[in-house]
Amino acid sequence: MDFTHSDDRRMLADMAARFVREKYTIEKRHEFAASDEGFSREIWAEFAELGLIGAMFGEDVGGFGGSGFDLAVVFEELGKGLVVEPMLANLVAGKLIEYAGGPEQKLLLDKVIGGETLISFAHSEPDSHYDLAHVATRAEKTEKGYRLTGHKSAVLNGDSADLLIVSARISGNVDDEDGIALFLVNPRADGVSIRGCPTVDGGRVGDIALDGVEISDKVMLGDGTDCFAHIEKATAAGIVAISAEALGAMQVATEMTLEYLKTRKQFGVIIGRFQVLQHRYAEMLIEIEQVRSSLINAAGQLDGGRELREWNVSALKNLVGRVGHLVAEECIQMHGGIGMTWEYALPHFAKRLTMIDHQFGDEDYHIERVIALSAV
Amino acid sequence: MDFTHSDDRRMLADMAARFVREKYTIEKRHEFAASDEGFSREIWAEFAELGLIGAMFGEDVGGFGGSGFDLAVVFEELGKGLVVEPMLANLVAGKLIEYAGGPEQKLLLDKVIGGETLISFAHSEPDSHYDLAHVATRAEKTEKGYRLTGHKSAVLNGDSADLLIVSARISGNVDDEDGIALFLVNPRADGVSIRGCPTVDGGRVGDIALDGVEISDKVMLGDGTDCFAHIEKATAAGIVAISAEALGAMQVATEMTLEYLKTRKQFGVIIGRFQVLQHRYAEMLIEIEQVRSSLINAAGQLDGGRELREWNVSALKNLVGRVGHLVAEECIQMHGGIGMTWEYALPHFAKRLTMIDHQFGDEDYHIERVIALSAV
Amino acid sequence: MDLNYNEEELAFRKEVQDFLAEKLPKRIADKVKNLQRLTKEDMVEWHGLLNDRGWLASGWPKEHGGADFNAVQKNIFEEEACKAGAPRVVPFGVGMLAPVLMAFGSDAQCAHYLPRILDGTDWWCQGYSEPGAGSDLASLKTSAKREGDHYIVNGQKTWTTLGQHADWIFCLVRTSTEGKPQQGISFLLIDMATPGIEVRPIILLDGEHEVNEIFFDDVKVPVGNLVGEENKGWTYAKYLLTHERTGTAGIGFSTEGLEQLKRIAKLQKKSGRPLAQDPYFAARMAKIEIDLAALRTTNLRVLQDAMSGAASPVDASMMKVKGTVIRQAINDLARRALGPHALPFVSEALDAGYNEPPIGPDYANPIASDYFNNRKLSIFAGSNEIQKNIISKLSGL
Amino acid sequence: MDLNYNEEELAFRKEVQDFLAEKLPKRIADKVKNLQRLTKEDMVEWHGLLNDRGWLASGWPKEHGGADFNAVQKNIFEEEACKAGAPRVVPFGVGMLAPVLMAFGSDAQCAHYLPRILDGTDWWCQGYSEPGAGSDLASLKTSAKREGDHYIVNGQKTWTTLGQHADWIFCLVRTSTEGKPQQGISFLLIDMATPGIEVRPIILLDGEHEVNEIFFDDVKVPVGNLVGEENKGWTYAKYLLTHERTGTAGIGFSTEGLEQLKRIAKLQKKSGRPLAQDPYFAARMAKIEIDLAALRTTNLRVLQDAMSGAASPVDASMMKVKGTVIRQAINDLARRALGPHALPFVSEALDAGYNEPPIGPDYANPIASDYFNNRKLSIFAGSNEIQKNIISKLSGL
Repeated sequence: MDFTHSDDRRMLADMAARFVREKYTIEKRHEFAASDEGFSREIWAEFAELGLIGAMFGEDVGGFGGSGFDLAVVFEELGKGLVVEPMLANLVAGKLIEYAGGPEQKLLLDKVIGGETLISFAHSEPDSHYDLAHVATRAEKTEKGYRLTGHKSAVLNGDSADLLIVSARISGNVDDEDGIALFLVNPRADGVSIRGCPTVDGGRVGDIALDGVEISDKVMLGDGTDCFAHIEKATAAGIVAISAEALGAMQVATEMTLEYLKTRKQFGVIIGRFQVLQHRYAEMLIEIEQVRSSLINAAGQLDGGRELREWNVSALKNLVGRVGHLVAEECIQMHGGIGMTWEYALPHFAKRLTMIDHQFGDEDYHIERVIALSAV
Repeated sequence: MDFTHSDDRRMLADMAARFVREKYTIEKRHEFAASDEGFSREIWAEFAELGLIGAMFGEDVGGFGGSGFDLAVVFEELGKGLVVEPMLANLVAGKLIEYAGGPEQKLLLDKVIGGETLISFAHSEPDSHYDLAHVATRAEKTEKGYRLTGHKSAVLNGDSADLLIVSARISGNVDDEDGIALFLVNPRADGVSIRGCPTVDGGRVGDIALDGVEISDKVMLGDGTDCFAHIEKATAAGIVAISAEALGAMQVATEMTLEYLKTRKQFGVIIGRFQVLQHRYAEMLIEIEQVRSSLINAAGQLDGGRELREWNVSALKNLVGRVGHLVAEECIQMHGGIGMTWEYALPHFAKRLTMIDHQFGDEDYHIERVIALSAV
Repeated sequence: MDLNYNEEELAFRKEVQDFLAEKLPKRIADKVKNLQRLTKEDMVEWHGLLNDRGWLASGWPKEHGGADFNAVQKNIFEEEACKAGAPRVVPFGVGMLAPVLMAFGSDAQCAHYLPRILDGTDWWCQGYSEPGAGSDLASLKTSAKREGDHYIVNGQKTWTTLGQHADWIFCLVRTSTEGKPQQGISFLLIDMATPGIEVRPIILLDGEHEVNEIFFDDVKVPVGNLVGEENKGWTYAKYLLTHERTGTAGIGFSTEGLEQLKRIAKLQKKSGRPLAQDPYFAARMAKIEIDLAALRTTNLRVLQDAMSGAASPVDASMMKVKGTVIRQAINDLARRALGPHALPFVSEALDAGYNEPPIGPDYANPIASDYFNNRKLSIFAGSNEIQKNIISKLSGL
Repeated sequence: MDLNYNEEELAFRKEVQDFLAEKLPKRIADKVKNLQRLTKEDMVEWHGLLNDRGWLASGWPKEHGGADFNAVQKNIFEEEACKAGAPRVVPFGVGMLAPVLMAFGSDAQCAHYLPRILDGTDWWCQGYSEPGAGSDLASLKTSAKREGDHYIVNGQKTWTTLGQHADWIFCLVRTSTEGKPQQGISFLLIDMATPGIEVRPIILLDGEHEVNEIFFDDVKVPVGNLVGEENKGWTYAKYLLTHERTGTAGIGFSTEGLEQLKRIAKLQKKSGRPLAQDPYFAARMAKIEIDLAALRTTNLRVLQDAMSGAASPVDASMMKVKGTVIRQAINDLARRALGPHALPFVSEALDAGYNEPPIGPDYANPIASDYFNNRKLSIFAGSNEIQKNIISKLSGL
C-alpha cells in the first residue's frame, strides 16, 4: 500500500500545475471561452508540446502514461484553472480508439497526441439522458459501407472536432447494449450538419444531425462488436478525469472562500469568526477529502476488471455530484453578493462544479448504478 | 379561511393541556410505562371522565367530536406529556367500528368512550412492513362462521385489549386490497395467544398468534366488504393523531433545548451564544412550523374525499418522519452528554419522536405513497 | 378552523383571474413563462395596465390611489399573477419608497411623488447597500454634507437592482458620524439626472445585467429631498424592512416553478420512461411539493395573523428562509431534470425576436442560468444567515 | 501509488485471522455480533487471550511487553477483530494511561503499573469529565490539596465509562488555582478502594449502565501516585488526546455494521420483495457504502502519513467527524430497516442465557436501542462540534 505518486507522475502534475498557474489567468480563460471555438488553439499546441495530451494515453499507442492516476493528476490541475481546452473530448474519443481501434486506426492517436487532430465522441442523443446504451442513430448496411441517420446532442467540443467518433446501431432496440458500432466520421462529410453552442459554464458543445451520411466499411472502429464495453470503459476514463477536474475546482473554490472569510468584515468582525461559517467550511473540507479518496479508489481500478472499476467509478461520480453541489452552493452563499458577480472568479468555479453533474451521469444516475453493481 | 379553533375545541385543548401539565409528570409516566400493562388504568378512567376519549368520535356513535382537528388538539397535548395510555390504539380501532360497524356494533363504542372496554386493531403482520394491504391471516368459512389462522405483530397495546379487531383475508392474494375482512375477536378465545412486550420508547405492543380461532358470523365488522377502505381511513386518523403527538413532543424537546442552551456554560460562555447552535435551533423551529401547517392540511381533509385526504396524510407523515428525526437527533446533540441520560426527560421525547416513524409508515413509505397519489 | 376561502375571497380571485385573462398581454406573459428577458417597456406597460385597474399600488390606501388589498387579497393576487405569467411589479417605488413617504414624508412629498409613481413618470431604485455594507447596513459610508440649501453627496452604492432604468433613487446616507452608526443616517431622495452620478453595470454570474453600482461625486441634492428628520433614516429603513418582508416567501413563484418542473419531468426521459416516474427524481419533487404545501398554509396563517395584527417578525424571517430554500430547490431540480440538455446556453435566445430553432428541448435554454441567478435569493434581502440569527434571537437565544 | 497491501501486510492479516479463528471464544463473538451485553469476565477473558499472544498492548514498544504494531498493522488488526466479532479492547489502561506513564511517569511507576495492566490485575478507568466540564475540560474543579505525603481529593467526575468495574482511576485534578485554568491541573492515580470514593451509575437513554459518576470525599492519595510534575497534567492529557485520536474513525465497526445492515435489508420485506431492492432504501445504503469506501481510503492515507510522521491533527478531527457520522447513519438505517419490528424491546434478551423466543426477527431486539446508544459517538471523545472548531481553526480560520 502506497499513496505517494511516482517521481514521473509528480513531475507531470507539477508541470500541469505550473502551466495553469503561470499561463492561465481567469481573464484569459474567459477570453478563450468567448472565442468562436471556445478555446485557444495555441494553448492546445502547448499542451501537446508539454506532453499533457500524451499523458492521457498508453505507450502502445504513442502516449506516455494513460493510467487512471495520470488522468487524475493532470485533470486536477486543469480544474484549478477552469481550463476550457478540449482535453476531455479528446481523452474520451482517444480512449475509444485506444481500446477499440484496429492497428491502423490507432495511428490516428499520433496526431491527437501531437495536437494536430481534434477528436470527439458523438454519442449522447436527445432522449439519452445519461444512458450509455441509448442509441437511436441507425447505421444501415449499404453496398459500399453504411448509411448513418440520427441526431447527436451535447457533443463535447463537437463543433471544432476534425474527426468524430459516432455511435450508431447496427442491430437491436434503442436501449440495447448489444448492436452498437462506432464509426470514424468526417464532420465535413455530406449529410453531417453541426451547430455549435456555448455551455453555461464556459465550454462548447455541438448538436449534430446525421442525415443519411454515407461512409465506407473501413471507418468502422475495430471490428464492430463489443462496442458497448468500450464505450463504458472510455466513459469511466472520462469520469475519473472530470472528477479530478472537480476536485481541482473544489480546492480553488474553498481556498478563495477561506481567503474571503479571513478578510471580509461584517458588523465590525472578520466573518471567518462566525462559527456557522467555520463549521460549514469544515464540512466542505471533510467532503473534499472524501472526494480525493474516492478518486484514488476509482483511478486505481480504471484498468482493472469491469465490476470493481464500474462500482468505484460510479461511486466516485455520485460523490462528486453531491460534494460538487455542496461546495458550489456553499461557496457562493458564504461569499454573499460578490460571489454572484461575473467579474469575480469564484462563481465560475461554482458553475463548472454544478455542471459537471450533467456530464457522464448525475448523482441519481450513479447511485442507481452503484446499487445495480452491488447487487451483482 | 380561518385558522382559529372554535371555542369548544379550544376548551378541549386546554383541558387536555391542563391534565398533562398538572397530573402527568415524567416520573409518573416512567412508572406507568414500567407497569405490567404499560399504562395506568386510573389515568385512563380520568381520560374517559374528561371526555377525551369521546372527543375522538362523532356524535352519531356517542362521541363529542371526532374531526381531524379534535384528534389534533388532544394528541398534541398528549405528546407534550409522552402519555403512554392506549389512546392511539383505541382511536384507530374505534374509528374502524365507527366507519365499518353495523348499528349494534357501534354501540360497543359507548363502553370504549366510557373507558370500560379497551380495544385495539390487530392488523400488522411479520412481513407487512407498512403495507396496509398485506394480510396473510386467513379467515376460512366454517359452518358456524369463520376460522382465523395467522400471526399479528406489534399490535398497539394488544396485550391489554378487551377486544381485538382482527383483519383477515377471506379471498385474494396476500397483498390484495380486496378480500380483507375485519372481525371482533375476544382475546381470551381459544386459539388466541398473546405475548406482551415493552417498546423501546415506553409503550407496549402485543404479538398475537391466531391458531384456528373459531368465531361466529356475527363478529364480522359490517358486511365484510370494502374493509381496505375503512382500514385506510382509520389509519389516516391514526396518522393525524400520531403526527399531532409528534408536534407536541417536538415543541417540548425544543423548549427543553432552548432552556439548556440559555443556561449551560462552556468555555465560560453560555452555549446559546454559539452561532452554530443558534442556527441549528432556528432550523428546527422552521421545520416545526412546517409540521404544524402540514397537520392542519391533513386534519382538515380527514373527513374529505379519499385522494385529497390520503395525499395530505401521507405528506404529513413524511414530513413528521423527516422533522422528527432532525429534532430528535439535534436536541440530543445540542444537549451533549446530559441528553443521553435516562434521568433527564429530553431523550425520552427524542426516542418517541424517532419511533413515531415506525408506526403507520415511515418517511420512505409515505414519499412513495405521495408520488403514487400525485400521479393519479 | 376552515381551510376554504370564503365567498368574498373567491369572488375576488375570480375578479383577478378575469382581469389577467383580459389585460395581461400574451407577449409579456410568454416571456415570463419562458424565462426570457423583460425590457423596461414591458414592465412599464404592465404597470400602466395595473394602474388603469387601480391595482398597481396594491397595498396603498385608497386616498392615495391604491387598491388597499388586505393580506389575503394580496396573496390571492400574487398567486394568480404568477400563474398567469404576469411580471412582478417592480417594488422600489410602489412597495418600498411609498410606504416610507406616507409614514414619514411631508404632505408635499406625498402629493408630488406618489402620483408620479402610479403613472410611471418616475422609476425608482434603492440606494442602501454599499461595497463594505451588505447585510451590515448600518456601517454605510456614503456621506451627505449640508451646504446651504443642499446636501453634497459622496460615496458609492451597490447591488442597485434595475438602477439602469431609474429616474430617481432613494438613499440611506450618513449625515453624522456621532453616536452609534445607526444614529447618523438620513433618508434622501436623489434625482438620477443630477451631475456627478455615474451608474456602472454589475454583470452577475449568469451574464445578466440586473444590478448596478452607483457612484456619487459631489452630487448636489436639495434639502427639500430629505424625508422626515435628519439622522432618523435608520428608523425609516427599518420600518421599510418590516414592510418588505411580507410576501418574501415567494409562494406564487414556487408554485409556478413546481408546475413547470412537473411538465419538464414528464417530457424528459430516463431509461425510456418519463423522468417523473424515476423513483429518485419523483421523490425529490414530492418532498418539495410536501414542503411547499406546508409553507403555503404557514403563509396563510401568517397572513391571518398579520391581518389581526398578531404577526411576529420571526414569522417573516422563517418565511424568507424556507421560501427561498424551496424556490432554490425547485430551480435545482429543473436543472437536474434536463440532464445533458442543461449545458447549452444561448444568451441571445433570452431576447424576444430570437428566431433560431432551440438546441435541445425548447424549455431548456434558460433553466441552468435561472438556477444560478436565483442563488441570490438566499443572499439578498437579508441573507438566510441573518434571518436565522434573527429567528434564534427572537426565540430567546 | 499502489492500493494493494504488500506481502508482509497480507501475511500479517493472515496471522491475525488465524489467531482470531483459533482463540476468540465463539460465545463471546456471538454476543458481540448480536449486540448483547458483555460481562466484565468476558472482557477480562479476551484481554487475557490477547495478552497470551503478545497483542493486548498493540501500540506499546516490545520492551514493555507490547506488540509494537505500526499504524497499518493496527488498522488490519482492527478490521479483522471487528469482522470476527472480537470485543473492543477496553482502552483505559492499555491505550490511555500507559502511553502517559511511558512518556511522563517514573520508571518505578512503569515497572509497577504496566505489567498489572497486561495481566489484568488492574482495571483502569478515566477521570477527566466533570458535571460542569465536558468538552471544556480545563474548567475542571476536582481538587487535590497536598497534606504531608498525601493529596486530599474532593470533587466529582462523570461519564466514567465502565468505572463500575475499575480497580484504579487516573484523574485530572486541580492542584492550583493560579494562572490560566490549564496551568493548575495534575495527573493523579487513585486506588478505587480508597475510603471516600463512591461510584454511582448513570443510566443512559437506552437503559444501559455503561457510565458512572464518581464522588471523592476527602480521599487520601499518596503523593507517589502523581504522574510527572505537579500542575503539568494538562500537557499529559493533551498528549493522550492526540494519542487517542488515531483510529477514532471506527472503520471496522462501520464495515461490520454495514454488512449486518445488508443482511437485514435482504431479510426484511417491503411490498413483498426484499427491502434491499426498494429504491429508496437501497439508495440510502449505497450512499453510506460510497462514503465508507472513501473514508476507508482516507483512513489508510492518514495512517501512511502517521507512519511517516506527516499526520496532521486536522486529519484526526476529520476522521472523527466523518467516521461517527457514517457509523451513526448505519445504525439509523438498521433501525429504519426493521419497520414496525424496531418497536419491541426486551432488555433481558441482551443477556446471555435469555431463552424466550424472540419477538419479531431474531436480529431485531437490540437494533433501536443500539441506535440510541450510539448517539453518544458524536458527543463523547470531543464532540463533533468541537472537532469542526478544530478543523476550521487549523485550516486557517
